[in-house]
Amino acid sequence: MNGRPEMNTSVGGLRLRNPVIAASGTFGYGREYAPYFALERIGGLVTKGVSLRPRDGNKPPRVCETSAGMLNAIGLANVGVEAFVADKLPWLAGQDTPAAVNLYGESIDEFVQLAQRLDGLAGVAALELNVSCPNVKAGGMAFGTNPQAVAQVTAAVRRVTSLPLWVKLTPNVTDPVAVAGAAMEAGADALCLINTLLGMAIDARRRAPRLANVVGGLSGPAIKPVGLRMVWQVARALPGAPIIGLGGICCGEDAAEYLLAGASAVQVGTASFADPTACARVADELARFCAEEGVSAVSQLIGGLRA
Amino acid sequence: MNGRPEMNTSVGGLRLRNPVIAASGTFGYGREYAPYFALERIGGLVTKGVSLRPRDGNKPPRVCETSAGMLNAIGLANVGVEAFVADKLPWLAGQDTPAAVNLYGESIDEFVQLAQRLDGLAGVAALELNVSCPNVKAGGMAFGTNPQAVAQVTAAVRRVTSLPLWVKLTPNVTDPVAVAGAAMEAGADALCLINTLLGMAIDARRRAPRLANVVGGLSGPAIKPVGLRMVWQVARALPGAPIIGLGGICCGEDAAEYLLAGASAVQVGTASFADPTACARVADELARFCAEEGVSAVSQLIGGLRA
Amino acid sequence: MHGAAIVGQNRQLARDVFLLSLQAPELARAAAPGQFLMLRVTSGPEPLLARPFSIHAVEGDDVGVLYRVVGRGTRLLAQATAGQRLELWGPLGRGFDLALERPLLVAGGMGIAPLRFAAQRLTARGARPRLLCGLASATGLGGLVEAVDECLTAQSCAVSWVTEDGSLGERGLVTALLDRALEGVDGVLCCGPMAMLRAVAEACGRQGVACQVSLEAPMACGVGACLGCVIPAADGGYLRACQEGPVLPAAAVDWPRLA
Amino acid sequence: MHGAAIVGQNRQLARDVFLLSLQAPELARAAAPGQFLMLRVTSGPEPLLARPFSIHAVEGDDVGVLYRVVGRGTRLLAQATAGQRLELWGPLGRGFDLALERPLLVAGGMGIAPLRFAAQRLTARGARPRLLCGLASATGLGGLVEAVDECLTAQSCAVSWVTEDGSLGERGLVTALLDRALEGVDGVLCCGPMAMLRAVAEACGRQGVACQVSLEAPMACGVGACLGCVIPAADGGYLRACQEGPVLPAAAVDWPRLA
Ligand SMILES: Cc1cc2nc3c(=O)[nH]c(=O)nc-3n(C[C@H](O)[C@H](O)[C@H](O)COP(=O)(O)OP(=O)(O)OC[C@H]3O[C@@H](n4cnc5c(N)ncnc54)[C@H](O)[C@@H]3O)c2cc1C
Ligand SMILES: Cc1cc2nc3c(=O)[nH]c(=O)nc-3n(C[C@H](O)[C@H](O)[C@H](O)COP(=O)(O)OP(=O)(O)OC[C@H]3O[C@@H](n4cnc5c(N)ncnc54)[C@H](O)[C@@H]3O)c2cc1C
Ligand SMILES: Cc1cc2nc3c(=O)[nH]c(=O)nc-3n(C[C@H](O)[C@H](O)[C@H](O)COP(=O)(O)O)c2cc1C
Ligand SMILES: Cc1cc2nc3c(=O)[nH]c(=O)nc-3n(C[C@H](O)[C@H](O)[C@H](O)COP(=O)(O)O)c2cc1C
Ligand code: FES
Ligand code: FES
Repeated sequence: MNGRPEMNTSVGGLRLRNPVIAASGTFGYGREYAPYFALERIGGLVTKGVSLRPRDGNKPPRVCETSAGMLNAIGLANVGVEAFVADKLPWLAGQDTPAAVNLYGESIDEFVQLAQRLDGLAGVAALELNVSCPNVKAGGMAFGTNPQAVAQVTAAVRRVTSLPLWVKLTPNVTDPVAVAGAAMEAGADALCLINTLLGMAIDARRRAPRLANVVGGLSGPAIKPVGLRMVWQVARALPGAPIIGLGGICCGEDAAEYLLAGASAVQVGTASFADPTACARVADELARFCAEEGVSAVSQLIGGLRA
Repeated sequence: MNGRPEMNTSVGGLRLRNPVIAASGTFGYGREYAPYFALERIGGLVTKGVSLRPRDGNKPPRVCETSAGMLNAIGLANVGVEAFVADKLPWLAGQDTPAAVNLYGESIDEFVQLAQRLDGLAGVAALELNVSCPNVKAGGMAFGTNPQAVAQVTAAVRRVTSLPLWVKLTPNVTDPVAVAGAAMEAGADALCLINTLLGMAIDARRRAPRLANVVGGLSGPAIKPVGLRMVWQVARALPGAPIIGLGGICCGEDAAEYLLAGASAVQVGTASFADPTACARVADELARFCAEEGVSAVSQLIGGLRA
Repeated sequence: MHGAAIVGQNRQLARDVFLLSLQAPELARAAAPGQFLMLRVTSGPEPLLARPFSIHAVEGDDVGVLYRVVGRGTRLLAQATAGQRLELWGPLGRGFDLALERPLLVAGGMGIAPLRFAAQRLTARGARPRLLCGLASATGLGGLVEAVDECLTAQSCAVSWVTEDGSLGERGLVTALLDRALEGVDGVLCCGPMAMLRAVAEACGRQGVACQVSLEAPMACGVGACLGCVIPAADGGYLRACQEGPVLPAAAVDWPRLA
Repeated sequence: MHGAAIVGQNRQLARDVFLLSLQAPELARAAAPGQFLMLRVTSGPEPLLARPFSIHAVEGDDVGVLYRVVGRGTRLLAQATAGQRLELWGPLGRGFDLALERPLLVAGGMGIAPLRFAAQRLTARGARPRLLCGLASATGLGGLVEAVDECLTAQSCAVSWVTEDGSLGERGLVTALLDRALEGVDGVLCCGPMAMLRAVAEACGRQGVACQVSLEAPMACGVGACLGCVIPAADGGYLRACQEGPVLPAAAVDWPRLA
């Protein structure tokens, strides 16, 4: 192959320089990773989940390591939408990388208010609805396991914003296709698959859970097979639904696997913790993968699995 | 602490020498591992899933490794119940270790016929209903995700056997408690949690799935947090329901974690592949754990989590 | 046996080919050519599964393993140093039937691994084996070629090399030389890439020479329990590479389904 | 900075205590006492996360890390050999405020790790620090004691040892000696087990001496992104150990909630 592969892609109403996006909750508000690489090297980023009011989050300990993975129960700690708009967004607006804002509400009304508050603000490239957080009592996964609830919240937000609307789904369901279909019909521009698996870790000597919240969300390489399966399942069942795939992506080949399974873009989460340059490295490695495989445009990988 | 800890336990109608049982599909018909340790060192074993007729299983490749885990899509290959009774059971009957027979039917009627065929035969210590296999088209997980279907098959088998009846549940559901409750109400003596998570692996260079069956069951250390969470969830919601915990157990401390979460016994699956003596080693290590922690009887660990 | 073996040496023969020797007396005593062992490449949990390797040689208490670095596990194995302990179990599976007088051993690349041990035992029992050994290219594999030449010549087993690029011996594919090489042969033992095995099996079939092939399949347990390693059988159904194999009569294999 | 550092040496000081030196010029230039680095203990995926370690010393281009083997990651780290490359990033977090003339440094066990670097910089800027160092027992820790004595004495920082079993210095707990030791002190820098930090903070509070504590918390990212490492704050909410900490004024911490 001659020349560098064309890396741009388009997903859920956004054109991206390349398909690698930093995932929510693992990239802070973007600025935390700016010392480690130029954010223009990646396709985009998603902020930590933002709620109407500031949230302290759960009691510590909030994180623990597991085999090839980790559990977290942060509890959606965040500065609240007003402080986000005042303190975080101006910096993001100055970056040459689109930022999606991950939203967390405890009710449909809260999601709507958040979307209204952010609509039209400089620096907000897309909204990602987090209806899949396993670490909060209200909202979160409670919404995300119920297709009707997902449809309602998606439709309600759809009505108040013209921003690209991504809906982030939980893997902790019997039938991901039902939830995905509900979100698409209600007006989602893209589906993000997957959030964390509900898990738990125990310190046998202390006879205590390792997380103060007892249960938490499992992420990292351990869950990659589950993420790939869900992306493939949903991509087959809903042809044409734009998908952003994530779960355990650590290198360019992992990203290529998600694209082949049917994702139009990917997000890199936990890998940033093990290597603060992970997102940029994955983007570079994906380009190299394309070059090595004679793929002239990365978009040719999307859904290209021979199965 | 003085003396060796008391290791026996009782679960779902069976008294066991110790709480460590070899899991189905990862221990053959028992004999495959007899060269590696004396089977009396473990509490019991579960056979590979047995169906009415012999099954060839899925096309290869059937297994592949993932981060801290593996995928399998064996497709319940087995010799069929008649060959099992003729060729495998006599040997098992001669062992001083109780064997549960894992049953797989494509319909309630097939489960019933299997139970009837095995009822009263020497060497069959318990029946384990596999309503959770992700690798077969009919039955398996299709049953296991539906509380009504699980209740029906459990009740139907309950009517035709007086053997201890264990029901093995899938983690691929939104609400494991609903399925677990349905199985208990329908007459299960114990619940086995968890079977494999539905997953997938892709060879990006060949653009092909790594398993001929495309999707398969994820097992091994990677899934331990999910197994622990489900055992804890079900144990809290259904106090008194005997639980056999499994998923990723590799050492004695892993086993202790499952007991603390609420299991009365555990099964060791994939670990046997990485170490053919794993089941016996886990039993020994669990005894050592008890001794070190001043626990005079292993049963004191059950449900002992401080949460 | 199952337990720890001590690494004697782990010698690099070519860029990605290593010869590992393990002090494993029990295994050495019990091993037969064509059998394999399961080797854990770390003491940690990653990678999770053991790797299958053919038994390449047995010298006294030492077992030799010839391996190529192809992925994560073999990359880790290449870092093993003398004195280190590695968990393993074996010997496993069914090996070659060595009741032959004038056998031809056909190796493709790393397929030499089990055949060297077969040659050793064959000459020891008075047979006169010959080895036909094919490589894509000998370039960079000098150490491997030398090691094979040396030990098989010492066992008075004649070795012929064939390379696709002509860098050593005749130029071409092993299978092109086969019809001639099969003359006077009372059995073939073959190990190498799938396409080669199949071509050799067909050539033997045409000439009515019994052919045994050593097959590879992804394995989880190595002991017949997981049913992961199956090979399509000529009479329908499947055979376990780790139990009924890895060596099978070519006629027992359903070659079209194997593709 | 983020990148690879070369292991200079990895010296065992006691049964489970090691002193690692890393060639990391950029890090060495930027580091301030009390800051930490994130270190990957393998190049593989297991364990997944990097481990936080205090910066123990800076000598030219070399950064020293003093660590105790407590689990999987530190066990692997103990196997690192000279010349090996390890991924790391740092310096991270907020260190000690060193604007003091007569500070008392209080260490419990491995709490010496960040305090040695603090002593180095304090004496360099003309302050006269003293170190009060507590151990459960000095038995088996001779190498550590010697290393601490040697380098702090060289920096004319007086060291007093306290051991619970009396095996070195005074017998008892650090905190029992504290009221006396605080005389004439214009600030305390403290690192050690949580219970000790709290007791030292209380003693300082009683005597009106400003106290800075270096805190530990399980960390995932080390850079302020994951919100995993939080410490309950005196004015409600939480502070990130990796960002607002690891060194915090004792008064900023909500000690009851920390238990
Ligand atoms: C009975 C038997 C005997 C064998 N004997 C030898 C031997 O003597 N010397 C030797 O070098 N190799 C031998 N192999 C192959 C060897 O087991 C694999 O090369 C090894 O498992 C790869 O491990 P890895 O972690 O390095 O590669 P992985 O990271 O697991 O995989 C890397 C690549 O190797 C391929 N691969 C993985 N497993 C196998 C396999 N079992 N067979 C073929 N390709 C595979 C994968 O598809 C992938 O492309 C044998 C295999 C079997 C089944
Ligand atoms: C800012 C900071 C600076 C540190 N500086 C040093 C230092 O200079 N020298 C040193 O030896 N250690 C230091 N630590 C602690 C060190 O990070 C842990 O000991 C290390 O991460 C354990 O890794 P492991 O894989 O060996 O243990 P794991 O297998 O992860 O855990 C083993 C045991 O250690 C405990 N543990 C794990 N992480 C931590 C932690 N962060 N803090 C306390 N206990 C933990 C676990 O609960 C478990 O009981 C520091 C920690 C922090 C947060
Ligand atoms: C510490 C942590 C915090 C997270 N916070 C959020 C969040 O606020 N909103 C959200 O939608 N997902 C959140 N996630 C989920 C990730 O975005 C991602 O879906 C998940 O971790 C799987 O991807 P990975 O395996 O690449 O990490 C969080 C994950 C982690 C590990
Ligand atoms: C190769 C393989 C075959 C299996 N076959 C069966 C089976 O026949 N019946 C069944 O109920 N579970 C089967 N299982 C699931 C295991 O019994 C177990 O539930 C699962 O692997 C999780 O435990 P582990 O992580 O300890 O392996 C199989 C698992 C593997 C890996
Ligand atoms: S490798 Fe498990 S049956 Fe052959
Ligand atoms: S370790 Fe991630 S925020 Fe502190």
